Amino acid sequence: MIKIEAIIKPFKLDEVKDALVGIGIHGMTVTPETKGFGRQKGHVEIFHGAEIDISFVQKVKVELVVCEEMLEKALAVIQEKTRSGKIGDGKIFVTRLADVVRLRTGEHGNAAI
Amino acid sequence: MIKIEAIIKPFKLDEVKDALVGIGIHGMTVTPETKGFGRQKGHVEIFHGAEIDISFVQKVKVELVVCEEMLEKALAVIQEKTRSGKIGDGKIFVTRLADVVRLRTGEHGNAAI
Amino acid sequence: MIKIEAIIKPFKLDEVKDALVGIGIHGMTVTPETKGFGRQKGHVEIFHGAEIDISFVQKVKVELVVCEEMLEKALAVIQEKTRSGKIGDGKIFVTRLADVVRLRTGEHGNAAI
Amino acid sequence: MNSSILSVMWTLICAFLVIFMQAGFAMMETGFTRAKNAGHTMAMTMMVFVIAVLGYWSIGYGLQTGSPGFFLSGAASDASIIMLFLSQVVYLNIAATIPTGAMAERWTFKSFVVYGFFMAMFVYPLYARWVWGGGWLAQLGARFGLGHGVVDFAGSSIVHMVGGVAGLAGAIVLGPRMGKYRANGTPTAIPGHHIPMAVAGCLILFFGWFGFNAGPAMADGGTALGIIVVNTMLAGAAAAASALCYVWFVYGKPDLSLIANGLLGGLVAISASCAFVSPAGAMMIGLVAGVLCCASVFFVERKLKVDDPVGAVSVHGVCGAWGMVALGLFSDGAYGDGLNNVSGTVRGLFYGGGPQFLAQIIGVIVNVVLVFIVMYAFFKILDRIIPLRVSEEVEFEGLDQSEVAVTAYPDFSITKTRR
Amino acid sequence: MNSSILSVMWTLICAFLVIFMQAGFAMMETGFTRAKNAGHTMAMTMMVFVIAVLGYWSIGYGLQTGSPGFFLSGAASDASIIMLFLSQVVYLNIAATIPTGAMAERWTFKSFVVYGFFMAMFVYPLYARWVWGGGWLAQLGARFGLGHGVVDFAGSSIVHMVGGVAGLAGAIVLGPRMGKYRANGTPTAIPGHHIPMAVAGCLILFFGWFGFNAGPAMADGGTALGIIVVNTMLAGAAAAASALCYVWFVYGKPDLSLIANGLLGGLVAISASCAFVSPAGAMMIGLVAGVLCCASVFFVERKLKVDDPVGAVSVHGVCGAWGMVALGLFSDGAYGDGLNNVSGTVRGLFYGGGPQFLAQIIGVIVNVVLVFIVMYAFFKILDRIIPLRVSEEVEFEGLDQSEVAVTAYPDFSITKTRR
Amino acid sequence: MNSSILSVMWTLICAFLVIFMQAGFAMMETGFTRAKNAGHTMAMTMMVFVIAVLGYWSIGYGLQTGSPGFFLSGAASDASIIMLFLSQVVYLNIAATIPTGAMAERWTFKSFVVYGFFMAMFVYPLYARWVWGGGWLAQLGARFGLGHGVVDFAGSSIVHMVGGVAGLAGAIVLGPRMGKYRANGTPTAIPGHHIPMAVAGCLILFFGWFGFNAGPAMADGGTALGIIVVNTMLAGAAAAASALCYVWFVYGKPDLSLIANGLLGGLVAISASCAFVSPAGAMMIGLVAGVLCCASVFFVERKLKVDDPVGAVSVHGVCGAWGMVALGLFSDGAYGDGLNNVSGTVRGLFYGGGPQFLAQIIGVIVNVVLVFIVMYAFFKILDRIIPLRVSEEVEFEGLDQSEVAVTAYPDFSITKTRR
Ligand SMILES: Nc1ncnc2c1ncn2[C@@H]1O[C@H](COP(=O)(O)OP(=O)(O)O)[C@@H](O)[C@H]1O
Ligand SMILES: Nc1ncnc2c1ncn2[C@@H]1O[C@H](COP(=O)(O)OP(=O)(O)O)[C@@H](O)[C@H]1O
Ligand SMILES: Nc1ncnc2c1ncn2[C@@H]1O[C@H](COP(=O)(O)OP(=O)(O)O)[C@@H](O)[C@H]1O
Repeated sequence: MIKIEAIIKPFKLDEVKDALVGIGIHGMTVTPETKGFGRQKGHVEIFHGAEIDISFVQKVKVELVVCEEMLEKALAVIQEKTRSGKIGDGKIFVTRLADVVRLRTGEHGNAAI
Repeated sequence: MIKIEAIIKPFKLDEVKDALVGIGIHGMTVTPETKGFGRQKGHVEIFHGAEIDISFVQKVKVELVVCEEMLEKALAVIQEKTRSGKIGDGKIFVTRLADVVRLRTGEHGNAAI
Repeated sequence: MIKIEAIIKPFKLDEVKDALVGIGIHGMTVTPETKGFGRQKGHVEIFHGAEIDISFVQKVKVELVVCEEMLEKALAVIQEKTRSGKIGDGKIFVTRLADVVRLRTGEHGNAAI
Repeated sequence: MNSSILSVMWTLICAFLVIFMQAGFAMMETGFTRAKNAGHTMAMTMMVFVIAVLGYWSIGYGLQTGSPGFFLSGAASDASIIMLFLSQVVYLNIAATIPTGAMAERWTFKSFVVYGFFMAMFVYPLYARWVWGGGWLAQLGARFGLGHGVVDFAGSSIVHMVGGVAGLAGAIVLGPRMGKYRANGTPTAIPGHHIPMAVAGCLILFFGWFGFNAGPAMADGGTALGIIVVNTMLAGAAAAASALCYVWFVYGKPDLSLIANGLLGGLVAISASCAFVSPAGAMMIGLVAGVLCCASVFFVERKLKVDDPVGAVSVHGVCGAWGMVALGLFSDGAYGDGLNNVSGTVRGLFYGGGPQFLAQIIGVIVNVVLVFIVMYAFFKILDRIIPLRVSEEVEFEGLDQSEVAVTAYPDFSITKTRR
Repeated sequence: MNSSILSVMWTLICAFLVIFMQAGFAMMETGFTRAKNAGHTMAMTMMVFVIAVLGYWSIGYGLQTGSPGFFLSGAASDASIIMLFLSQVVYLNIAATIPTGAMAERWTFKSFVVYGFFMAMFVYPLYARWVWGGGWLAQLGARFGLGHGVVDFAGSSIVHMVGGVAGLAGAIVLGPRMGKYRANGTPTAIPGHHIPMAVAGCLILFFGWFGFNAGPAMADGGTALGIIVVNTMLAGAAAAASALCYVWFVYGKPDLSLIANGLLGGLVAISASCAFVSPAGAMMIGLVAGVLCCASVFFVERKLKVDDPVGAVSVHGVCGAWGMVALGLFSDGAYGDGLNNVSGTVRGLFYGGGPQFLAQIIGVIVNVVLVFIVMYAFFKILDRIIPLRVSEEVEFEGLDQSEVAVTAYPDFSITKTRR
Repeated sequence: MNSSILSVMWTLICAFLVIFMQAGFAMMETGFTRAKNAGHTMAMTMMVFVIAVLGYWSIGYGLQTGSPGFFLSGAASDASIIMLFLSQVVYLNIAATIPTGAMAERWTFKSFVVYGFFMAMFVYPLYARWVWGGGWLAQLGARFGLGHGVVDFAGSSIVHMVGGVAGLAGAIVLGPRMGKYRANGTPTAIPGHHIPMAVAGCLILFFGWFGFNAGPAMADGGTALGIIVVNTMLAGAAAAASALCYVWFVYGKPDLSLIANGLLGGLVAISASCAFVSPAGAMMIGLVAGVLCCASVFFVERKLKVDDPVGAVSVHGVCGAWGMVALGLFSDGAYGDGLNNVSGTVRGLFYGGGPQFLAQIIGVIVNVVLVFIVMYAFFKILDRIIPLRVSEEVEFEGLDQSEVAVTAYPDFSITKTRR
């Protein structure tokens, strides 16, 4: 069981979601209010005549837990849908999970994904 | 050290929290603005005479870090409090942590939980 | 590749961020709307003449992925900037990652951090 | 163009201001309830006006006046009917709005609609007829020597008590919102979701109140106009100040939501007597109202265990009653000659007018008993036909989507964890 | 001090109320659009007033009246010019505001500014001159026996149709917001971000509308004042009620956003005829307007595939047209003697006034054709010089930062995932 | 019923409109400050009215007029006292509100309350007496031949400069909000949290301003009513337009928050001279005010390093001073015959009235010097007794819970990371 955590641009979310569903991903968790910086460094906005540094850029965090076999496919799909080649495209973190439980049934492990 | 990440229905939060405190859990982190879909697929709302697909359902993410020994107990409690048997009950992800640090004291590992 | 997840007081965020950038951290993800409790237990507020228990304290979650070598340095910096010795300072969780992908380039592993 | 057109203009301007109070109520009530019910509360406060107008136009006005009859038929030709209709319908509308605050966050929209028509067609017209329409309460003076009979210049009882008492009945029948009372019976606060909106609403109400109180002033040529406005202003300010001091004293901080209640309580209280008392009297009436309002909020919530999200029962019911009584205490004999066919001006107890005081007490008691019984029975019966209360699930999710098909804040993340 | 000062006072008070409608439009439109564009929508609704005043002062007023000329030169000495300017500029301003709703969330601020001047300088003055300025549409009666010529008491066509039709042209040229139509052509809803603000805006509009409709009432000494106000109130209420029933019937729930539209549609519809019809007539006009407005929203969105975020085309354009026609149906002959130099009162079809009905139809057709062609051409040409539409990226990010240099809600987290 | 009742009605209506400005200030100031302080800002803008009324009623009015004395005793019988009290207290209230904007987001509620009483009891009455009460500044004309003495029709100096200068003194004593200035001394923006609320507040202020400026117009029978209203409208529009152009020029985008400031600046500037200048003059005054206001915002923030969250010092202080001077430049001799016991109309420098110009300059200087010294000293001394500034922790957490016991938006997630 693998958790894929992708930090992407908000306006890519719908596309990524649809593509993932398309390859058979059955669940996903999104944290819309996420901010970050990477090579993309924030920007300057203006209000009432003064500048303000916005050091964090709005992002969205998508978490999906998949079985080992889906990992490559899922990564590929996310990359395909988000890659523009410009900074700010985002990042993926992959973690191995110890267990998954489906609360509705009490199933554990791969069966619960 | 184990991190339990539970994605549950918002209105179960208070109950789950109280139950976990009841078995001696001393800390918890919650991300209230979480959305997701699993078998439960979103729904349709109406505004100004047109339909809108809400593809993500409001959820709440509860993270708690516990020592190995508490894992089973905590999982059991969460399951008990959230299980209605209907889709949308939620999911738990379990990860093994490499370390925990309590910032106040600088303690590491199990002592820091 | 290591993920450092720090739950800290909101008003420490800017300082922590600047310090981390100072030691060469190139990326960071923040979830501002995080709540939690640890030894610090919430508090009571008043509205319209009645009390209300606020059981979760506002926190901010900072996630940064670093290579193995940076771990100690990063932990030290975060501790230094957040430690006041009072409860509520926060906590750090450390997880080992299986992989990192930079979406812009498709790089994997340490190169992608 | 003559004095009559001037009087028409003034009545219209004041009526407009009272209509604008609708926006004030809408914002105040919505701000003091939760985000998940914001659309529903707004919908009620908007539609109550619509319903009140239709109900009063069709049946209520005819019942109240007994004249031409229903649907304003034949009215177009008679300007005085039109003007009386206008000045009454805006008052009625405020009365009908008040219970939407006390019953907010759990009331089904369907049963609310029925309530609105009932209020506009029967309840308001009945009591208004007794006091303003020369009915038996107004005649207590001429017939039984009780001063000028029950006197209520701008509606402390006719508008506010009717609304406040109806709200009390409704809130009792509905029961408290889930999570309002802890297992041990103590109340918890359920904070309003948008305090700035609520306060802005209060300020709009303050503005509109000048129209509310000064509207009837042209009946005798406007001699009391200035004093009415000053009294309104002073009573509102005094009440806010005394509420501020009271809560600061009780728990060490000014609680903005209670101060806002207090302010409105002062305005409610002065409505009955604004033309009859001196500025110093208005100040006293306001000071008492501010404290009374806060104390009543505590009493209703802690002792009666009635859940009134915005404090409507205390603001409108209790302070309305106080305003009626206060008229019987502070009227200084400067105004009201010939009122209700009793010669001489209106004097309260402190100015030698014991009988007037008695009349006011009777007015209050009749109002409370009548309105409470009628509305309690009405809500109980209605509940059998159309349940008043939404399901638990809807209450948790918020009434917006299921009752009025909107989400108040779709672009924002709303916390709903609170039960 | 005499009757003329009274008339000045009334005109001013009503003008103030109409100016206040600006706040109502601003809140209503902003509430019904998305959080990421809230600053931009507010900016348009605020600046349109500024632009309208400047454009009308410099050129528009002179063109409309043909008198002294531009920049109100020499006006200071002539109070009647000043008063006419005032009463017209506030109407113009409403007309110019309406398209900002239909074209919201994608319109460049630069081209909007140009639009504002064009509207204030040329379009409104032209049609207003034809109807209110004794132009050829007004003369259809005296010259061709079509009743009293085109009659529009308070602007159903001159203000609302001009705005609504211009908005339609603009929304067509702009095209729908991205994501509004699915691949298969069916519309999705893009919910407004702050329903309480929108509803409060509607209530402010309701309040201001009394000034809007009653403003011209002093021309003949104010004899119709009361009936105008009652009719306005009844039509608004009836329209909200019929919209409520209609949507409840169509999809089982009252949809607050459509009810709000319906309410405004009723007010738009009664503006033309508020002085000419009976309360029962006003009720009928409102009932039809409420349903018509909702049905039109569906039609515009589903059949025309025009994206009108706040429903401005239906509320102002369609209900405005209905209001003009309704005057030709329901006018009961109680008012309007001598209007447009035609002796006798105004009578609609149902009261034996066929020719008046015809005049109204002509007025509607001329308005639609004229305004649509002029505005469509204007927008098409303007688009070549200053693109009307923001870039895709700006549209996704929201127009606030790039167009008006603000973030509407910097302390809140805003969802922008919706396309 | 006669001309005097007409005058009473007009004064009341205008006073109501000015009272309503309170809601405008509340929304504007709260919208331009941060979410975490929204309850506190609202509380100040609401309570300042309460405090002003009580302070002026008890002491201020007596000091200002020197007549009957305190607590409006004996006033009930004298309608003219009542009316003067009313028309003054609403102006005072605006003056007292202004500093709450300049000092927002860091001011302790306790010391604010003391400030409110001080302003209402002493500061406003003093300067108002000098100019409006026939004091020495008003007599500069009759005694020293400086035109008509210091002239201020509707309060550019008496209301706005008093408020703006007091706000400057207060903001200096308080110091900037934490995080406002970077280590290197350059300012950062601290964006307002609810731009739509702020803009809606501005529109309410625009509406109310017509009452503000037209309120004193009935003193001579209302001959200038129309021109006052047109001038107010034109100056506001011109100022918004010039501010728009200026900021667009300076940084390539219209900055809505500065445009809103500019708009208000134009209204402030025209208040003094609205009855004395031609529409073209009003236009010029507005155009200058818009640019001046923005430039002043930059100057105060960058050069003076004074942190004025809503721009109150620039809008009210600087544009108020400009308005006084502008009267001395643009008055065209069409109005003001006999004012301050000087025969002949008021003429500014451009119309041959050099001495009037001098009088205005003196008025401005006296105002700035007097108010600044008094208020600076007051705040410095008060700070010793009741600290003006909240603790660092409270400032970070927001003043809502600790100062006024509310959370403005409990159902929303608020970002507080910004220092
Ligand atoms: N090392 C990191 N740790 C945590 N989050 C990161 C890291 N690097 C990037 N991110 C997240 O990914 C988002 C996108 O990063 P981006 O600027 O595209 O990175 P890069 O330029 O390295 O590809 C950032 O806004 C941040 O939220
Ligand atoms: N595979 C998954 N990866 C990430 N999150 C998931 C996954 N499956 C479910 N979730 C999260 O759990 C929530 C509840 O899922 P639910 O519909 O109860 O799942 P199921 O029907 O599989 O039990 C979802 O809204 C989503 O946030
Ligand atoms: N065991 C835990 N699991 C998850 N989160 C925790 C845990 N303990 C603490 N936290 C998070 O860290 C925050 C700060 O905790 P704090 O009160 O400083 O803990 P402690 O007193 O143990 O040092 C909490 O608000 C919570 O969000």
